[in-house]
Amino acid sequence: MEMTYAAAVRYALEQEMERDPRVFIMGEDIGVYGGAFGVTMGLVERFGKERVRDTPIAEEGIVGAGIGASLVGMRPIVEIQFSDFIMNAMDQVVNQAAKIHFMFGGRMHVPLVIRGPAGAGTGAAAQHSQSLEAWFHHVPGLKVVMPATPDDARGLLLAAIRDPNPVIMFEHKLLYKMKGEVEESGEALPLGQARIARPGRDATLVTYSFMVHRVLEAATLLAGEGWDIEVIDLRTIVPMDLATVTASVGRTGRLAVCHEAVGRGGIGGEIAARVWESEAFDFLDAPLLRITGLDTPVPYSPPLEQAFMPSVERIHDSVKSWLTREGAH
Amino acid sequence: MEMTYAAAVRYALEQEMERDPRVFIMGEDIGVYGGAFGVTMGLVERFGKERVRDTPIAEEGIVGAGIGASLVGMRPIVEIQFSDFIMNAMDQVVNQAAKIHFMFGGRMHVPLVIRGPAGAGTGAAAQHSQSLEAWFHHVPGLKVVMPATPDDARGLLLAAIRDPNPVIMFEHKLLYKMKGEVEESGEALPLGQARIARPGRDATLVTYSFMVHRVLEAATLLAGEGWDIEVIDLRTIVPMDLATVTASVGRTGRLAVCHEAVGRGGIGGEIAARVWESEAFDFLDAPLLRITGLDTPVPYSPPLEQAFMPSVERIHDSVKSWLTREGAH
Amino acid sequence: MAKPDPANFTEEAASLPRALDYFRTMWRIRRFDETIDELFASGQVHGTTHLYIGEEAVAAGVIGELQAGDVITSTHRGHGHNIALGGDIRAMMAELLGRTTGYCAGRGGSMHIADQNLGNLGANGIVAGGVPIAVGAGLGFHLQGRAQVVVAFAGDGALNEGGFHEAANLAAIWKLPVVFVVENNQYGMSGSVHEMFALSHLADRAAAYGIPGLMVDGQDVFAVAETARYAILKARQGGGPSLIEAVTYRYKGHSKSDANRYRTREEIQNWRKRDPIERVRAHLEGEGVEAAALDAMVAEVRAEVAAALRFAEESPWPTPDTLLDAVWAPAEEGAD
Amino acid sequence: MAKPDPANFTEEAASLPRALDYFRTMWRIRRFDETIDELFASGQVHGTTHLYIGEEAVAAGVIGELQAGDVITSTHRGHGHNIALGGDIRAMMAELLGRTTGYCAGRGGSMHIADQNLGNLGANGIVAGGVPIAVGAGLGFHLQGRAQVVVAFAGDGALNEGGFHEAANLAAIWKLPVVFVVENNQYGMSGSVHEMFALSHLADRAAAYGIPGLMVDGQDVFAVAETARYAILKARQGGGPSLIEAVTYRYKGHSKSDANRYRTREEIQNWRKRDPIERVRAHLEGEGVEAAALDAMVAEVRAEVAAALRFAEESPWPTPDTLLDAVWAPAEEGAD
Ligand SMILES: Cc1ncc(C[n+]2csc(CCOP(=O)(O)OP(=O)(O)O)c2C)c(N)n1
Ligand SMILES: Cc1ncc(C[n+]2csc(CCOP(=O)(O)OP(=O)(O)O)c2C)c(N)n1
Ligand SMILES: [Mg+2]
Ligand SMILES: [Mg+2]
Repeated sequence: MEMTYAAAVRYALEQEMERDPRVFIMGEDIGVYGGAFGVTMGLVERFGKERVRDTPIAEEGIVGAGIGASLVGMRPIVEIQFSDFIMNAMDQVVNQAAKIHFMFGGRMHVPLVIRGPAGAGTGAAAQHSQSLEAWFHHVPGLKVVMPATPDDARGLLLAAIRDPNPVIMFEHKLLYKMKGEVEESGEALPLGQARIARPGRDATLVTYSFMVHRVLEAATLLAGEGWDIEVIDLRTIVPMDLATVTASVGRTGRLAVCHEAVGRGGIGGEIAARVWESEAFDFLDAPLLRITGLDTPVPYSPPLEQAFMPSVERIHDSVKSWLTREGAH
Repeated sequence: MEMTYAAAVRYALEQEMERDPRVFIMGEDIGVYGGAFGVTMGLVERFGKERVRDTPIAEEGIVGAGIGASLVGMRPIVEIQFSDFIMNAMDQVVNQAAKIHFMFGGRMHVPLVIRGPAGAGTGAAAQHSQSLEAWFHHVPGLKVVMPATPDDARGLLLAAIRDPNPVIMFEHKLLYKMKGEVEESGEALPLGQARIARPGRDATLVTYSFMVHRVLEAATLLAGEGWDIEVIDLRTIVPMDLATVTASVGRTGRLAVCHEAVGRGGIGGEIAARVWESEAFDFLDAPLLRITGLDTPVPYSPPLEQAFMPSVERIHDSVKSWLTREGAH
Repeated sequence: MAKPDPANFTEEAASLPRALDYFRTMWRIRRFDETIDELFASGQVHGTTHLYIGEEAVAAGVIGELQAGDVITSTHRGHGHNIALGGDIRAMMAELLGRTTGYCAGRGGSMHIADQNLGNLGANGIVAGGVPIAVGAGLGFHLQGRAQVVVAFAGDGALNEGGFHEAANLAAIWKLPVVFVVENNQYGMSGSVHEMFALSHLADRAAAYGIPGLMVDGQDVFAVAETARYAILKARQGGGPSLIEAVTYRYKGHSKSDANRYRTREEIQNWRKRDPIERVRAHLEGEGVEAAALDAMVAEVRAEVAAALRFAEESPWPTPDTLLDAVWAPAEEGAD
Repeated sequence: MAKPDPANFTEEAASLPRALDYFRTMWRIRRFDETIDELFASGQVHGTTHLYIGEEAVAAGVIGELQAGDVITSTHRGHGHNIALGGDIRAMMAELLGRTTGYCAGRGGSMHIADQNLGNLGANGIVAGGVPIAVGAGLGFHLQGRAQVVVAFAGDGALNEGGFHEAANLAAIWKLPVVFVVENNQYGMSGSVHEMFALSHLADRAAAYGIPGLMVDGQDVFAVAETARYAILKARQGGGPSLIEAVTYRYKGHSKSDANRYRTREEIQNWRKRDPIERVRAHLEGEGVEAAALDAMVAEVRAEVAAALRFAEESPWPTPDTLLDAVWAPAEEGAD
């Protein structure tokens, strides 16, 4: 069935709320308002105000409440209106949710989902446009999911809800209106399985979330110019499907990473380190290429914001001059 | 003058409070109690309760108050009792302090220092033992300082206080009692200048903070076995002195990184990526080696906590088997 | 109308010159935000914005009581505060249009417009984000021995954030010169104060900090001014912080993308009947000011805002080449 | 003494069997923490710990009013709560000694001892960290339609954390079955309540949330129990949350490394005169219980704690090989 990414998230929420009475959602303005991006539109009418719960503006309180509810047998989903606001709940996410299972000796577990919109491109400026996944992948005990397509959003969200661990799902704002075919089976997709979004021989370009689409566009342009890029969509950041990445780099000899998050300290570094640590090292033919958000806060004005985010053009040009410089042909 | 690391931090605070009436300190229990690790002992007696200000347990409030005071011309230093608690102030640190200069078009600046103890090794367990520098180096607008010696603590803290930008200084708990020679000049050390703590030819081992000492010990052992390791102490994480690192790797052909923070998503990845991106790539002879904290929360029991942290033995053994495997000799 | 001559402070808020000032300031705020509303509606501006229309008496009434050197922290709904401070509406408009001539050189947009030279320490995209900063400014003034006051503007929704709580307590125990002005416009986005508080009056929160809680009709600029005058004077004289709940209403949606599903048309209509600008106008006419004179003032404001829009539209777009340098304050800022 | 037979609920807190229960429980808490104190003093345990000595009546009095299925969240000063719940002191001691037989298999230590099977959802190293979790448990019970109650223990210092504030408001607006028990032991580490609050009574904070604020002498276990009984019953019957301020005192330093520079010896001595265990003992003797019988009980407790220590000392150390697996809850936990 074709639907938008936002509708696919909603579809997964509906399916799981139907199936499992323990599941409920809470967040700011998720009821009649339908959420800042309309993701939960209509859910309160269907499931009522108890299970689709509008909250005060109190991120630490509501994430903590999600943890507590999960500890007494519920399956809470907490929406963070813009994922930037997760900072206000950082202690509950990192010192509590992520550590409870380990710290208390494995007796308790926290089946909590935290989800919210991430990323730039809507003119929302520095405090409403961040991509913060790198922080959370540095925190043992948290899983991090960043689907790029409607069906991945559906299937990975189902997996997140059913997972016994806390899972954070970042949904890029620019994906919400994107359409795609969505499975109706109600089956989850496994966490930790990357997808080769485009096979290729000349270089491996690892990416995830919204950038998958820009990278694919750039790869098409490059294909017209004779460069055959393999594009890997990670889909989940934690657990990360490194095997798919290293196998690909073993074939192509070249690694590029593209993400929207600030380059310094982004996921790109971790992927690079893992590949360099792996057997793929022996096959490396070229310097690493990272195409990322600038090392700045996200600016507001359209030309600045566009420059902040990797564009199809920037991706294309960076890859092309990288491959040319390295004489890949 | 010889003094402990804790005394050197205190010495810098005293010097700068003497010199600059705009400087003041606030934090939990920093007055008569002297701070959880005794760093501020005696300061309230000398400078009074106004400038050595005990606060309620309210990290978000006091970091925000530091920002506000800096905006009206003060030079606040906020102590976070254990740096883990910075999570409670994450919004003020990241959405406010780091972004204000940029976001408001460069008119305002936030000369704020946030400092506090980091790291494991004291049996303080998962919520009191973290090394979180990787988060902050991913945030444009924040400088991050992690001195390994008393004089670096002194000189870099002076630089931090005099810097017009927000600077975070993490002080490893196990360093506080370490002694060393400290300059009396009152001169700051520059931010962003690494130090070759031990020159060597066979491999470059980049590290910082407490791990500098363990790495140096391991390097001494390795030297006895015929391996000559170059040890680089980064001293500041942001700005990072990459030139020193790449030049060294260009000479040795091998990069290892050691930090106590959790490996996944740690600084090691960023360093690896930068080296691989650089001209040093052409000289790389071996897979990357990362020696880091485990990908777990910090455990409590001594044998577990010791296993979490890179030990001299683990560093020694990892480097040795890495070099042996790669046939560096 | 910011920083009025201290002489004004002996004057009744309802005196003729001040009432005329309010009228102009409130109209400037309204006309500015109406223009922004049109720009968004016609898709000429990207991003989002939060309009102050309906709440003008709060900013005008409170800020009219400040003196030179006093400061405020503002919110995501901050245009009105900056205009009441006397902010340059050309630079505001240019910022909204993302131009180099904007207050933030296009880097900030609607939620980050602030004129620091006039004492605005920042609008804020984070609910309650400015409140601890305000308290810190108050602490700075205290440490400097300066008799300046800080006003922290915050919405009703902001009261439920932990940051508000922590900051309010700091101000209370240290008796800092801070006035918390809670703009209770009945909703935090869609969340009604009736659902988000188990209190009839938000001013009652003040009791938690041992500070006075004052309630005022936020649609009556004279009442707002009198209340603010009291709290500001108290703060200036070392009497510590107060919390003012100004009961008000926003006519427009929360932001540009609000279908108003959480409230009724009647509710909005009823509040419009208590329009704060109309009330000042009625007062002025009662005092004998000619309707024509007032209309002329409004026309002037309209022209001024239209000119600001033209200025903004004619201003150049920023280029990305300066972005990386813009992250760090240069070393000379650190010199003393 | 946890989860007493519901029959007890018709019984006066001061009835003989309950008073004997309190006496034993409070002694178990004290003797346990005295032993820990000795272990730290002699350097046998690493890390830090926060002793509950002097505050025993609060845990004993409140937790004695809970029923099976009720839950609590605890704090960094949490040994007493877990013992009052009926926790296994052998597993507690083993955890403090970092052994495999400890509650957390040695992974957590002093600040993370909690018996989930008895309803302890966690001690917490983060001040106020457990309070939002408690409220979430209350929300869970509410959604499940279960008539269970949650007690959130918190120190006086915790009241100034934003997390406490946010959570208390959630409980209030949703009328959740949560009782906030503020253990006002006069200090948050070194910060005196007189300096950290501009309030005479912390219970007054309750007004900010529109919930009842009750004050009780935390050195009088009977009074604590009566107050808790009221608040717990109210919560169980759908009457919503309350906040109880239990006024108490810690005899020992904040943690193992406290030179007590922020308070006087006299102050400590004066509080010791109001010792909560001595008061129960006096009550029991007044009721005709033989001193010898009480001494025997104490001796029993001492032996029990000593045995727990031996058990812990003889237990094996954990090995690091299981650490990586311990991070993630296994998939079967997710099955339904
Ligand atoms: C920490 C945080 N949470 C949520 C938001 C999203 N948000 C922006 S404004 C707003 C409502 C604020 O309500 P209130 O404080 O009453 O101010 P008003 O908009 O009514 O002026 C919300 C939820 C935010 N910007 N920051
Ligand atoms: C968020 C946070 N800030 C600071 C600390 C350090 N700390 C631990 S206990 C404590 C004092 C807590 O005081 P209170 O809540 O009154 O509890 P008490 O120790 O008196 O029982 C402090 C400051 C912490 N653990 N967590
Ligand atoms: Mg509002
Ligand atoms: Mg206390």
